[in-house]
Amino acid sequence: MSVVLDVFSIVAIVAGLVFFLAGTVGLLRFPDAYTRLHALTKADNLGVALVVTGLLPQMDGVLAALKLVLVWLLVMLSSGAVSQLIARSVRRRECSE
Amino acid sequence: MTAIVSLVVALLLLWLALWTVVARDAFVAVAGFVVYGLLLSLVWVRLAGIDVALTEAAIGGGLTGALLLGAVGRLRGTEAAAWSERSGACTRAFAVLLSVSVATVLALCVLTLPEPPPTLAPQAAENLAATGVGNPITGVLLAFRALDTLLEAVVLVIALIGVWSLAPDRFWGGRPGPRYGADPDGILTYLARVLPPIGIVVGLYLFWAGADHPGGKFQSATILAAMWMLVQMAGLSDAPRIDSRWLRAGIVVGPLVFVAVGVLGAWQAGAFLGYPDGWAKPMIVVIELALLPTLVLVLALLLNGAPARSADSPPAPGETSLSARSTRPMPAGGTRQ
Amino acid sequence: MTVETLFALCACALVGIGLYGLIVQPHPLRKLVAFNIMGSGVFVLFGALAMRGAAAGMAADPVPQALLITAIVVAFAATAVTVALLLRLIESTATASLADEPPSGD
Amino acid sequence: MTGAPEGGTTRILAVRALLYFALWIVVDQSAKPANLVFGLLTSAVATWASVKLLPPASGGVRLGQLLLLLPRFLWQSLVAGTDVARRAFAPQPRLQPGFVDYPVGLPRGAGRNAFELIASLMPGTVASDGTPEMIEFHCLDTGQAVVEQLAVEERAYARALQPEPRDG
Repeated sequence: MSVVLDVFSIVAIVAGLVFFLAGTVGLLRFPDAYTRLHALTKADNLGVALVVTGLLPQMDGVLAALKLVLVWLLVMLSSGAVSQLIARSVRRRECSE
Repeated sequence: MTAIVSLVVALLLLWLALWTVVARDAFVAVAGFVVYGLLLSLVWVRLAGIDVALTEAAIGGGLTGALLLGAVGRLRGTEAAAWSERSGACTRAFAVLLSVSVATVLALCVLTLPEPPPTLAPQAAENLAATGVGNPITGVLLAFRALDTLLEAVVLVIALIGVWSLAPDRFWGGRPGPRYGADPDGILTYLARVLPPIGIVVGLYLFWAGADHPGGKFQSATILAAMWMLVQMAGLSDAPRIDSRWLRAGIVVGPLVFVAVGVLGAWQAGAFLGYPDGWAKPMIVVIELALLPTLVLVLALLLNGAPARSADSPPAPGETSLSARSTRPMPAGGTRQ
Repeated sequence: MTVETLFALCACALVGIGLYGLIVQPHPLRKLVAFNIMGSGVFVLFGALAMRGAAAGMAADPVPQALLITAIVVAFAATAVTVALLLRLIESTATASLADEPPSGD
Repeated sequence: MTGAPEGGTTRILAVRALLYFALWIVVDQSAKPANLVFGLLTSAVATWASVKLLPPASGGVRLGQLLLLLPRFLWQSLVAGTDVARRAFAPQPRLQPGFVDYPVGLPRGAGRNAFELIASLMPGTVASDGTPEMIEFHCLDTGQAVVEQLAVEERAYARALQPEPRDG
């Protein structure tokens, strides 16, 4: 049973890392600030989600697992809000120029 | 494996430091410095200093970064002039020579350090039980080297007085910084409404956990101060007048209680800041509780800066002092490319 | 090489890099950033020495580590005072130059 | 978990206090009595702050309905992430970026902010600006049916909101 869980963890975390890589590649390759924001928020969110999912079976206890989920929720709250703030500030600067 | 991770972290740190120092644009340099601070907390984790890592991430990277970013915005106009005063090739060559020599001498000292290394860990471990706290760092900060921590709190208050004293006379007693007027229905305001209660729970947890686990009043105070700054930047509450009584009382309460406990120790335990037998833990809790408001206020107000407007003439609500944020008419119509 | 030696040597290089920036960069804010990097080099060196002192079941000597927390907080306070001074300098002289010249205005 | 639309202020406050205390327990993870007492104090402070910052009168949320949104949200995150990753790794990133105005039904306020937040994490959209009647989204691919997709999301989301006073 524990082998199955370990394999699950490894697969999920590696998949999460692939999405982090995708976010970084997108950040470097996409043409402007907005599209880079898409790359960062969406790919990295999925990356964090997968890493958290992969770590869940490794935690001892439900509370510790909930703490990890809490981290994921806070990351989403901040990335969702900050991406909007950046998008808005870029938009206003473009329009006032 | 872990050795490779350490090596990669060390190389990245050096590269970032170099980049930060030589970057042409001041904003780029400060952004690099913030990332440098985060990487530095990884270094602290590798050096077995979780408490230091938390402090570095919160204060070294976070607060200092916010302070410098604010300054960059206001110093933008002076950058080009300063760049023209750039030192010549001769000075730069001399600087390289000097820096390399200093680094080399330091490195030679590191490589010839005495064996076995001197340490106070056994003494700390031996006497920790007497303090009643489980985290040795907290034990050092509030029992073995309590005088350092008292002086540190005093230094913070003096620094704040120093910053305030730079206010022009006409603004003395006024409010620091610009009055922020973010969009009341914008996402920043939403964040400032939703996040602070969560930040309060996490911050107070760090405070409470500091007795037995990594954490403590400095890290906690940083989170609470950050929440207060978020509320200010969203325009939900204004920066306080620096002549208000409650503010000044909150700023000095920590050091005053600390000194009072110290005097009590001189009377009861025979030494300034000595704790009577069995009373160490409650005394430490009292000091920490009194220091928390002082630290929150001082850290946030240091970030706010010197008073820059009089208290009795608040600008119209919604007015923003960030000149770059001009509102624009909203173009109508569907998709634009 | 042990972790603490690696980071101690890295810290020496950080001090050098910070010192270089402190001398070469003309803008006071850049000098401040460079000085902070130099300071962090000193901190890391001290932290590496703390880890060398690991004993009695502790992963590092807690006394230098506690002093490091104090140091980081005091460094922030000093940086805040410097930034305030700098902003005041620009407000009253309209320049951030540190060159030797008679101050203009105010 | 349905709070009353009006006169339920106490109820909303109780729910919030309970949530903050649950947060404390998750973060603290020890059942020491002293920690629990300090946790109660902490959640009281947090509730006080939340009353100051987000008065309960501005409308509540049906927590049960919100939980029903969760699987949908997780699926959308998965789609969003893979979509961006596919484009990032493509030999020629096929993007058709542009702005789309979405006529929004939700009134301005916390409820709409939360919708913007969720929509910014959905595939292909980031909120970039807005007026009282509409939200401007930046889209990765304007060739997709963005407005229709957002309308579906908004309907699902609006069910989780209690009717709130439309005072902006």
